[in-house]
Amino acid sequence: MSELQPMATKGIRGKAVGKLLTSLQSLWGVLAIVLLWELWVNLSQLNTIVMPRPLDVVSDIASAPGVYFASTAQTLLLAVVGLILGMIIGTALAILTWLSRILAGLLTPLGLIFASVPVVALIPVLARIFGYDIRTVLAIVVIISFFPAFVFTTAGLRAPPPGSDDLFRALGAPTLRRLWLLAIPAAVPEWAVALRLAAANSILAAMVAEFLMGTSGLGHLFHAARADLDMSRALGASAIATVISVMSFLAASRFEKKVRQHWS
Amino acid sequence: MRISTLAPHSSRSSDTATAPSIRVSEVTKQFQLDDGREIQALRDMSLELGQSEFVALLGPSGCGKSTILRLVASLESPTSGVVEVNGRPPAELARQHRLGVAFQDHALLPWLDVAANVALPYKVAGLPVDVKRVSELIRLVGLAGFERARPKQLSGGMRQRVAIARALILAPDVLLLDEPFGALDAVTRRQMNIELQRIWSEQRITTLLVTHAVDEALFLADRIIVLSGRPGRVIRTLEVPFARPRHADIMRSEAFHRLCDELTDALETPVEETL
Amino acid sequence: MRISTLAPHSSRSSDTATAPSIRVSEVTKQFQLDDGREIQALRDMSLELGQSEFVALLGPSGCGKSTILRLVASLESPTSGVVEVNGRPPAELARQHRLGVAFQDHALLPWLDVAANVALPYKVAGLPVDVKRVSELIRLVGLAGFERARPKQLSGGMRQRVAIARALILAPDVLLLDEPFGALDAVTRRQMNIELQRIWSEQRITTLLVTHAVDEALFLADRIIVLSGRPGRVIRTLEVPFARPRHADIMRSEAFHRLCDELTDALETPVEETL
Amino acid sequence: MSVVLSERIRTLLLGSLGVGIFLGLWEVVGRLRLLGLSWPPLTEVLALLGTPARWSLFARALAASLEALTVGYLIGLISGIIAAALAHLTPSLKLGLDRTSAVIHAIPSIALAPLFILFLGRNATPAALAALSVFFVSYVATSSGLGSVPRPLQDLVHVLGGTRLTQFVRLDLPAALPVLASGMRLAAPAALIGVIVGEWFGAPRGLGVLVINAMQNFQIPLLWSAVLLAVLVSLTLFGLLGLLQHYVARRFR
Amino acid sequence: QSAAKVRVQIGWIPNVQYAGEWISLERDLFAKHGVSVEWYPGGPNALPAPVVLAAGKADLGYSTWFPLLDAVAKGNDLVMIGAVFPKNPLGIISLAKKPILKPRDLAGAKVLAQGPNEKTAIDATLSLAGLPVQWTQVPAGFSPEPLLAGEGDGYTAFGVNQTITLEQMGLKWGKDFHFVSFDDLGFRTYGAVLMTTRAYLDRNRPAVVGYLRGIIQGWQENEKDPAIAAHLAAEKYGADFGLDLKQQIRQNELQIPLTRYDEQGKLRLALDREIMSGPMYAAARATGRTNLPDVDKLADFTIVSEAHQSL
Ligand SMILES: Nc1ncnc2c1ncn2[C@@H]1O[C@H](COP(=O)(O)OP(=O)(O)OP(=O)(O)O)[C@@H](O)[C@H]1O
Ligand SMILES: Nc1ncnc2c1ncn2[C@@H]1O[C@H](COP(=O)(O)OP(=O)(O)OP(=O)(O)O)[C@@H](O)[C@H]1O
Ligand SMILES: O=C([O-])O
Ligand SMILES: [Mg+2]
Ligand SMILES: [Mg+2]
Repeated sequence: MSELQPMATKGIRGKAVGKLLTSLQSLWGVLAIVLLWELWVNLSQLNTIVMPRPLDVVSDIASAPGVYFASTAQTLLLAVVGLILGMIIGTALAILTWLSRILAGLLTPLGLIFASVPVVALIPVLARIFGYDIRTVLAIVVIISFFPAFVFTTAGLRAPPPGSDDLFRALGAPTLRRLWLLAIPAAVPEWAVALRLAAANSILAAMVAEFLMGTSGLGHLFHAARADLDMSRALGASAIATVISVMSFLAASRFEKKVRQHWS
Repeated sequence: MRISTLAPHSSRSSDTATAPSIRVSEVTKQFQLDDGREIQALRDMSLELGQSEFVALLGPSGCGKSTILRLVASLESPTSGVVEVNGRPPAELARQHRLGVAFQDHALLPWLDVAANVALPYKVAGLPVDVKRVSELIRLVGLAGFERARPKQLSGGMRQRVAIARALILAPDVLLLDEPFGALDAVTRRQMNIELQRIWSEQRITTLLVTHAVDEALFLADRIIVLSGRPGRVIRTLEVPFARPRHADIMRSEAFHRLCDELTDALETPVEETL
Repeated sequence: MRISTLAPHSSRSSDTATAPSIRVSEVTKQFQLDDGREIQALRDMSLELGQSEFVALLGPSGCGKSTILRLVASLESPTSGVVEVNGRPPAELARQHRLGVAFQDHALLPWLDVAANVALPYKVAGLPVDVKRVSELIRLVGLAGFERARPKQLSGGMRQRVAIARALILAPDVLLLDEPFGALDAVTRRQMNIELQRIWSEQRITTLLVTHAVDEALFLADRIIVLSGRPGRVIRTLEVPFARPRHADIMRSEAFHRLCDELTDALETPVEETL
Repeated sequence: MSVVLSERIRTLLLGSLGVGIFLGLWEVVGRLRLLGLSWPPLTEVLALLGTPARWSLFARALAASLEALTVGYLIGLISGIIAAALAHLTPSLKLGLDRTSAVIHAIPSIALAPLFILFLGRNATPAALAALSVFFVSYVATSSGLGSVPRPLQDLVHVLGGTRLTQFVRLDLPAALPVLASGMRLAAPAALIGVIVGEWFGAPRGLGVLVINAMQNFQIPLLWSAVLLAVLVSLTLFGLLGLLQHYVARRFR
Repeated sequence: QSAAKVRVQIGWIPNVQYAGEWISLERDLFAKHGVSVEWYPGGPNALPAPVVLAAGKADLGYSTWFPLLDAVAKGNDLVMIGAVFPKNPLGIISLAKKPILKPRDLAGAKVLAQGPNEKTAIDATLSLAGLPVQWTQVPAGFSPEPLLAGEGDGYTAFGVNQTITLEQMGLKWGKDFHFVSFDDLGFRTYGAVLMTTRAYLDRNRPAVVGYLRGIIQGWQENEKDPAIAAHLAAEKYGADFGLDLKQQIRQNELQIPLTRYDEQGKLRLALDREIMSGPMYAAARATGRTNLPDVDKLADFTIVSEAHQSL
């Protein structure tokens, strides 16, 4: 309290300055990157088809908000739907393996194998299977989100707090109640880690997939702009994906932190 | 609010005729360590608890006290020998939700608050939660006002008390307590002893208590069993002579102090540990 | 092997003239909880320890005993009031590696084995490890043979004993012990008490001990300070009348039992806790 | 003894059965052309991989990707650890470094790859992208590991008169190792993805080069062979680093 | 006298499409003309040559024609100096039961098309033919399977690539399937356009001429035996790309007629001012490109003839 008081008495201007300072403290790295970019383009006299300046990118976004919005909406939708589906399927499968030792035996090594697969490298293969459209993009995002959900939820279900497993056995808990009252709640923090990993990656995976074989969305916008040597637009699409990805990451991190606080 | 107002658990009244007794007969228990070596925790251990008897186990660290409790709770099975509760395998008792346990690690669920932790056995048994009984037991263990607190916000002693309330909530037929008061300060411990004494006197739950405190065992138990170092064997049995109901004052009596010293002597073994 | 063969720590002999005394003067300590509420752990607390004095602190859970130790260890600073060790800020003592502590949670480094944990203070102080002294202290706390074991392979009581050995390894000027024997069974605890007594008698380290066990306090301390519930205030001070060296037998004497009962009375306060 | 053993055998059997079923399904789907020409039978892919005439092609691709992977992995790992240590020792830098690493991680690799090709060269790009992925994972893992030292241990070193550096060396670093080891494991597939995407943008050789060209030229068995090799590389690293993780977790927790 | 070093960015992976390059390199034809060539592979996602030139990372480059136009429109001082394919091999494959051979066949058709460039080409082809721009794009990759499965009437492809895939699947060209190039449909472009920067050309004209001499000779040699360059591509210059030798031989057979200028009465690689300012500029306008530079600013028509003179 005593440490907070001087801050409060500084009033609105003090607050504003404080806010500026905190955001500077967190954003200096990003500012430095943008500044270096600007300096570098200026000093090496780079052509816009090679590398535009940061301001060119911003003004391109401002000049065609409709185009950006449509692509962003499309990619975001795919990323979100894919993320949700992937998390649901991964979680459900983890629960199934918890329930059945046979299923667990069958699926755990496969899960490990697939968790180590560089999924993005599979996009060309998956495109052949699902088709060259948003179904494949969706499939990629689902798979990208599925693996962490499966791996982390499986681990979480199997790590209840010390002693609680014995407690439930002594209390005579039937399997389903042990699942519902113990294993699932115990898995929530690990599940949140999976969400954090998947949330940041889903939009990026969607974009790579759209880039390679999509017909719409930010990845396609990037692809088409590059084909037209319109680097401002290509980087504009990337910048939007970056912002969304960072925001998802931060939001998911905050969620995870909250869960951890509540769960410890 | 006294515990006497707590209605006995519904499933109980019909079972009075079959109230259990515990029989551990010629039990040997070996554990295998990761490196393949075997540890014999118990050898040819036999003990019996009659209906509604309160027995305390005393013994040096590592002599197998917790193992006995875990055998009765059906959490371990004996390498050889038999464990029965009321003539049936102990797993049946657990399955019927008629067992109350409070173990060394309190095993509270960190995501539940105090009230929900105490109410957990209802949920596990698929019974509706008796909210009134939950709050009465919380008050009884001195935690009124902490219903909404979560385990990490409690001190170690407070957590143990939550575990005790949880062990009692379903008015079980058999109560297994493993060092339930280890983390409490002397005063709180004594008060908890007094409360437990009163609850037990009213419900006469068959109880097996592991403790390191000689005075606690003397104050609470009908019978005290002293075990040797590992592998645990019974080296002494003491019928506690104090009449019930027992008042806290007996702990200051000459006889009490004398029995204390006597049991302490029986326990005395070298401190040196070996692998 | 007896502790008397242990050479006092080199840095000490020159300091004998300035052997410290502890002064806690009018100290108030407030903590802020996450939700903004304030907790007053200590209010206007004063106490003093003379050179080479052994003082035990008794008091109900949450009354601020650990907080006092943490203030003396410079792990907290008082909200108001002064804490001094030998007339200097307590942080200086820590910086000079002249402080020995064993806290409630034994705080062993999980990746070091028993010997390395005990030897840690040497490393932190940048001194060469006295291997012989390390193994002597390990034997003293009854853990010979466990030098290579890592903390997770030890029982709770064994871990506490490692922490005690570590607290003593540099032959500190001031020893702060917070419930050092809480996880031990009665017998081991008594034996550890006897060892600590002997070590102390030989080195006369100024010692502040927090304990829940009245008999332990009586057996070990020159003076016992009883604190009230939170915020902690001194409600009783007892000069322990037993002459040193004390033999374990005194614990069975009439006088001992009487003082025990008396201190227990002084401690008696309602178990009810409030936020 | 026998209980433990039979449990292990059971797990092994079920696991092999699971993998076997998967491989069998792959073969059947390929034989019956259930997913079209794009999904060849496993035996066809293995046959191509087993063709001695193709071995030098696969060997060169594998060597190029592995070299990029190793270089990128090591650079990313070391810089991630250094950055996390810096953030840990200089709290005023921490928030900014956290954000910056998150942002760097969030820049789509398809946007970075062309730039890297131009300014780092086509040979260095796969390693550079791998390094970025690994940097992020190891930064996050090391940071959380360094911050995971329980308060009582910190207090202990303080009371013993330890300096900030003592605390870092004796406490923070060892405590961070288990988390770092799991991070290192997760970083392996991430690094391989970086290498492959980097190779897609004009590298002279590598598994990613094979993948993208086989895709464009409808060389289906070649495409699957390259993917299978990539998966094997990833799986091997994942497994080896899993052993490391296991060892570190046992040793330092 | 040491050879002038020329850095060349090719427009695709090092396959037989650059047959002239490989033969010249293999037979030291460049060295004979005083240049030493360092070449860089392109590929599906690689940077287009105009960007590499603008960044100063190459001296000469091959790409399709529109990126060059776009780069010049953005103020880059690039010059076009030649083209390997006077007729672009990009076109449409269709099946016998519903062939696409004329622009009118495209109207209202369902076409499997890979990306934005292919879409633009079809739009422009229809509008150049005065037809309504009405057709359905079905997204596709590089597999002809959807065409065979009837998911579209046509499939955008290279006459020297996917056609071979169909042949390998046992289909007969002209009987089971047809191919028509966009050029034949009236959408004229060059393929594999050779370019450099004006500044480089001004300072290093002899080197550029030397390179052209080497490459022209290489392509001439290629006419004699399509297998030679195919072997070089699959086994040496493109050895890391997993090329299929038989496919490369067939591709070279198919592409050789497309690289012939003598059919049009022109020198190999030579640009045609009339075709550029006429049908090609019309095609560019049909794609929506408006800011087209003067043909003589865009292209240097003198270099290829200079190269041929002393051969
Ligand atoms: N799961 C196990 N695996 C291996 N050894 C075990 C296991 N459980 C118990 N033991 C060993 O069996 C012996 C008895 O253990 P137990 O926990 O019953 O002792 P205890 O009497 O309860 O001791 P304490 O008073 O310290 O709680 C110990 O030596 C212990 O190391
Ligand atoms: N860091 C902290 N933040 C908030 N409150 C604290 C903190 N440390 C101690 N307290 C509070 O201060 C009071 C005194 O705590 P302290 O740990 O000193 O008690 P104690 O006497 O040692 O109790 P015990 O016998 O249970 O160990 C308690 O109410 C505790 O909740
Ligand atoms: O882009 C071409 O070089 O054809
Ligand atoms: Mg035990
Ligand atoms: Mg305390």
